[in-house]
Amino acid sequence: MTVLRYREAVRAAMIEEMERDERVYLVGEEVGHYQGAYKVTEGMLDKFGSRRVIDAPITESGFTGISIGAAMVGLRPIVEYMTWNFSAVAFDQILNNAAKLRQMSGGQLTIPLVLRAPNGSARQVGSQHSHSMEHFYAHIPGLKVLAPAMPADAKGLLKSAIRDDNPVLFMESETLYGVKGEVPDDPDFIVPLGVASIVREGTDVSIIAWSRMVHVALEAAAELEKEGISAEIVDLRSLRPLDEETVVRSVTKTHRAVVAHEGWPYGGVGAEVADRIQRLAFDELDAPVLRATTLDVPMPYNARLEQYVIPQAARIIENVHRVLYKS
Amino acid sequence: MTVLRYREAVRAAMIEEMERDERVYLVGEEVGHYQGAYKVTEGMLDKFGSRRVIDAPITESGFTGISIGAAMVGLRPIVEYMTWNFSAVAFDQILNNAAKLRQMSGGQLTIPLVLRAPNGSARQVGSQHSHSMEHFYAHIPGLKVLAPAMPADAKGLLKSAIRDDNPVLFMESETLYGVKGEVPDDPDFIVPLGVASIVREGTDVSIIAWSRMVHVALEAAAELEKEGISAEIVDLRSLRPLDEETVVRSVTKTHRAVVAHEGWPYGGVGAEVADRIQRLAFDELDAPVLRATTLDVPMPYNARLEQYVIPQAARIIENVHRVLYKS
Amino acid sequence: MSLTITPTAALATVWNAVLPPEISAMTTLTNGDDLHLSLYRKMFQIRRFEEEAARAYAQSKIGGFLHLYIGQEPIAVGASAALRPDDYVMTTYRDHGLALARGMTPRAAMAELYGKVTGCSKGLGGSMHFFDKEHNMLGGYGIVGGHIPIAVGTAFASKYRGEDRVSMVFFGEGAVSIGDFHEGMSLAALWKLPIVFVCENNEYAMGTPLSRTLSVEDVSLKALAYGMERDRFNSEHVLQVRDRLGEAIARARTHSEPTLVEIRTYRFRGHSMSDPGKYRTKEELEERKKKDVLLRSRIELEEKGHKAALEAIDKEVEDEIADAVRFAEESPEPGPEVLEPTTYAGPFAR
Amino acid sequence: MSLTITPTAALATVWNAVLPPEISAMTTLTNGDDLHLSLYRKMFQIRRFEEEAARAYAQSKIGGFLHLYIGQEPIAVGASAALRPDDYVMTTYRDHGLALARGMTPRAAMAELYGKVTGCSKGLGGSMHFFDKEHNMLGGYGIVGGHIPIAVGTAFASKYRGEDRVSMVFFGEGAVSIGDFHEGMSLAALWKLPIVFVCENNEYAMGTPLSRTLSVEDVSLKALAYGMERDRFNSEHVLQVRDRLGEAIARARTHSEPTLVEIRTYRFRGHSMSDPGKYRTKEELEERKKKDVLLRSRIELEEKGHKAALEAIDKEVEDEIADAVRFAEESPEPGPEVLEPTTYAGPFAR
Ligand SMILES: Cc1ncc(C[n+]2csc(CCOP(=O)(O)OP(=O)(O)O)c2C)c(N)n1
Ligand SMILES: Cc1ncc(C[n+]2csc(CCOP(=O)(O)OP(=O)(O)O)c2C)c(N)n1
Ligand SMILES: [Mg+2]
Ligand SMILES: [Mg+2]
Repeated sequence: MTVLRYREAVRAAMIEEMERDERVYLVGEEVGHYQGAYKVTEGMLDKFGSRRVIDAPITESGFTGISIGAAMVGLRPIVEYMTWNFSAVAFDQILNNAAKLRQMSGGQLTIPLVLRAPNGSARQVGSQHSHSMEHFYAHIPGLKVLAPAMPADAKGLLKSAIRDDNPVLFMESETLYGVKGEVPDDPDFIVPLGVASIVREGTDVSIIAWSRMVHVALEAAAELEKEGISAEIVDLRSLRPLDEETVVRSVTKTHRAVVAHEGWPYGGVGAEVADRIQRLAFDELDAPVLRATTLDVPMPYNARLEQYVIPQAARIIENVHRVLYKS
Repeated sequence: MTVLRYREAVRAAMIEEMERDERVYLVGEEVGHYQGAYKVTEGMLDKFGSRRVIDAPITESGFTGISIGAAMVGLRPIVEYMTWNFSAVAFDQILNNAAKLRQMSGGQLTIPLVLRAPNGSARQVGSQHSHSMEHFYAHIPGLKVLAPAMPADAKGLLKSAIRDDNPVLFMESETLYGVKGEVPDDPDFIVPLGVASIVREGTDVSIIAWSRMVHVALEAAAELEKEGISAEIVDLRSLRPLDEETVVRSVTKTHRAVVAHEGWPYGGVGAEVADRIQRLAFDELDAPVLRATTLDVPMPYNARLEQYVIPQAARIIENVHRVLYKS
Repeated sequence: MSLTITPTAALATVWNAVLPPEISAMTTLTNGDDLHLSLYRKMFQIRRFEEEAARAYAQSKIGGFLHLYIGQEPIAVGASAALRPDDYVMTTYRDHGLALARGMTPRAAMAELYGKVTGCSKGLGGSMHFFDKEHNMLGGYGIVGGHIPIAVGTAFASKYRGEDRVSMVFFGEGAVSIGDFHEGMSLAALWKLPIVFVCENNEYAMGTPLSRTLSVEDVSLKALAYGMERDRFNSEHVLQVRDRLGEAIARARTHSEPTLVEIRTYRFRGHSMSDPGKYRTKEELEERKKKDVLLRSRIELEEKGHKAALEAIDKEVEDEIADAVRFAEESPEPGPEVLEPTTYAGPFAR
Repeated sequence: MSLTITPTAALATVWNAVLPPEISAMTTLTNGDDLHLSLYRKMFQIRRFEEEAARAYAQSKIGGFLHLYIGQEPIAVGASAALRPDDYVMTTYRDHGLALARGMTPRAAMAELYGKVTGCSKGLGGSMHFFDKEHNMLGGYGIVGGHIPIAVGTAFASKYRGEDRVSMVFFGEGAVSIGDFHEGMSLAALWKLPIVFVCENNEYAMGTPLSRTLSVEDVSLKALAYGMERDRFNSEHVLQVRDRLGEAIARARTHSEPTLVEIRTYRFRGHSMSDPGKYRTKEELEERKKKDVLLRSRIELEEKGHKAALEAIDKEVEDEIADAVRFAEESPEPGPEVLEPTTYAGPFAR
């Protein structure tokens, strides 16, 4: 075990897998000479050279397509977008090629591809740079989508993603990069896809979250504890596949659920989780499933308004009160 | 009242609004000389000339962006995509410009823009051409999304969309274009956005649907009636804004709900509707909300498999039985 | 067999008007008749395959879209003759010709059109999505331009691995305005990747003539913006196509340098089966049909005394296609069990 | 005031090496000193505005990204001098210079950076999204290349209406590889729209030098692929920029024809405030700073005897910027009530 920051855990996963497998390479804007826009890839160009750590021009659709093509013939690319926002210009490649090539070819092809980048709000970067893109991508069969909250999960899941034979979208967070945690050194340590983790046990309400919001949920739970409310926190880690068993088990215990996530309220992963709970644990629910989300507007630049729009511990607490009929 | 086909109703709306307002024009692939890939725009080039009915090269991102720019300075463009599938290459323009310009400019700008095209499955056109794109777009604040099932609604809603000062995405369906219905001739006839319609009254279960699936739901309801089950059908027509009052009122009467739609099950509009029902009508529900959707795989070409993947009346009936605990 | 032969000496006149002489000057065809016969056979197989496909479509045995390659056969066949079997090829939805040219069996191709599980893509892809990994035919794609970066990616992989494979990607002149064409070209030029971009300029994108699509008629000029080599010629002879593409392939294989090649051609059918093709006159179409390169080859070979060989080919191909149709008719359909394993490799992710 | 003046005669040497003589030959500056003084004043205002913005950023009074235009001022200012007030302009996230050059008040600009409701975009946009409808500054955009079709759309609207307005869109050399650049150029050329595409080639896209981004160094050559007119020059003097862009503007206004103009320039600061700029040497930076066009104008005007006028400008601009900072500091923040009406015009759609 070593204490690593989230960004270092991501880097460690890439380095270990690139050392293990010559077919793995990294491509993206500023990943090489610049050492990564958020320094996630620091030192990797020196270590692996410009054949395997490739600086790309601003052509997200182009280098996504190229990586799909390379994966189709046996390489195992890791694509870094500067942020997930910029994947919007590569949306068609992800939807129509990454997710479809296996099917269109009747199963002849596999696309072992990892797309990774920071996701969600950063700090005051405005409406074009603050999207939570998992809500678009988790909808699409053929893709897998991961969003770990903890450094160890970041490492273990990214290693699984790189070894996976499908396109896996890996959602990091600029505001998580500095978070520290114990991370196993064992190069064989991986975290399997599709397994949620209970990061806090509780009895009164289940809070289901992922990525940065797990930490906000922990904050909320600490507050709630002061009021005598015991919250269980389910960190989904993997959004597709989604570990509905763990979610249902938790709700079966607590009988109440709040889904807490960044991203707009209409549809998306949050609605899916709420729908699965009401469908699979209907008779266990003592209150409707509620959601604490980003408000339904584009992200404002102003710092205070941004904080108002992003879901905070207070918004989670408020929803917990409502499912406990305490408001 | 005149009996029109769905495609004629769409055309009538465009013609009336273009006659009414010189700022309205139409752009898209094959909309002019070819008379429309699905003949929706037949005769319009002759009527309005090549200044207002514009054939575009295959540049969806380009002509979407151009139309956003033109709307920003006061024109009122109608963009036709050959199908909604091809909007995927314009995804960034829709997400980051159409939906954001008003906000980024602090409200200085308005974007009166209509994007329209057939959506959802056609017949055996395969996985890249069968997307139900409303599930991506309804998520985004700043956009409005419509999906009428009936010719009169197609006309009335499209007219409202053209007069609206926001970007409105209008979802038609290749398999609906031939459907006939009574359509008001009055050029002042419009259907307001955000108002669902009860297309069939019933007491035992609410089926919530939109676009082509309304017709499938009607089929299912006729079958169910034979078994003595009375189904009410809510045609949402407008997905964003979504008329949750009408949905809740119906469920408050029937106590059971099935959402029937094309498109994959993970997230999307269907999950949103299910979530709103469980949240807003929790105490009224006698069973979980269920969904009859496209199966969670890319669309196969084979005709029988395609029919198996697309939601049919049988899948709706099965889910109705389940919410009535009759299976 | 619906192919009618109208012997005529004066071919290739319209064509030559289009191009400056230095570029249209035809490569000398120093190759043996055996090769020509075998390429003729392949072109003829494609033609007959598609004629039967059109018939089956009219009988509703084939659904969805069906885009015929009739008229453009010398391109796929000439290209395949210039490529090595381990080279990668990719194209658009108009993909039957390339698939057959690369070696896909008519059975696997016809069964795919019929949506049968014995089809090249298990009946899941249909006409637009022919894939044949064994023959490095890496697909027919439905989104205009989207496959261009994919193809560049296969060239990237070859260079990454230090292999001397070449990639070749085909697309229409309608595709050159779209973003992915530009991004694919930009990156291939910047990273010096072993790829040949082949624009099959058949003058129409659905119903839109080139003049309403492009501000510059010469598509090959796009190469200048990327500092890329270019070539441009009319498809006049299958061996000429082979030779001209051979130069670009050699450049890719030897120097790892990309080339943009524009080949002027013409499709004799509508854009797809549902297109009545009203945007062009009957005269234009008849004029172009007189220049059918397939016919030209047949006449040339006949004049060279290969009548018997051609008749043998006729018979073989007819049998092959009839067999393919029978095979497709008799093959089983895919069942629901194919859906999940073709969505994900390994466990399904829900 | 942090602007230090180092009088030096030998400017413009590095520059001239880059270009063929016929293209770098400087337009004769036949314009009066009054105009030059007023353009100098605008450049100086932008410089001082951004220096103060950088200071406020260091004090965490400004958040998010802050991309400074320092070094590139003659482009926005020269362009604005060549345009009419009713012409449309759009640019990237590096947008303060263009906004001020077009007439946005330093108050509205600084308040936007401070996230105040008195800012040009009510504090919702921040540094990257300056908009000023009154001055037809139609925005700063955050997605590389995405604003190019938008700008083409404004030109489309002018032509549709039969107006003689011109649109001008600015972007970096990093943007020319992306799809939307290509699509915007393609459509502007095909439809002959009154627009000027201005590539501000500052040699770096974040930390990536042009050589790792483009296979052809001369960005203006991209115009050939579209049959578009082109121009290319070093930014050496604000009046030269005005004159050269004036030609392209005239072509757009009179003939409704687009032009691609590449202007070589240099940014003296990092890509944004968070970029330490390690990818270039101190020497390179110092060398370039010696060629600062702003300084050059000051020296020229001083030599022509306008010392008093310059001192008056110094004082006025200092007051203006100090006033803008004060205004920004004192202005109220936007409240939650601004969110819904800026998301939708009319009723909210939930
Ligand atoms: C992005 C996108 N837009 C539109 C379409 C619809 N479409 C299919 S083929 C085609 C015309 C293509 O013409 P061209 O590139 O010249 O190829 P050809 O069909 O002539 O071989 C169009 C518009 C599509 N498939 N993808
Ligand atoms: C589509 C997209 N990809 C990546 C980015 C991140 N990004 C912002 S600016 C920039 C560099 C742009 O360089 P250039 O076009 O030369 O403009 P300059 O900053 O030099 O003015 C990058 C990569 C983005 N904003 N949009
Ligand atoms: Mg064509
Ligand atoms: Mg730059």
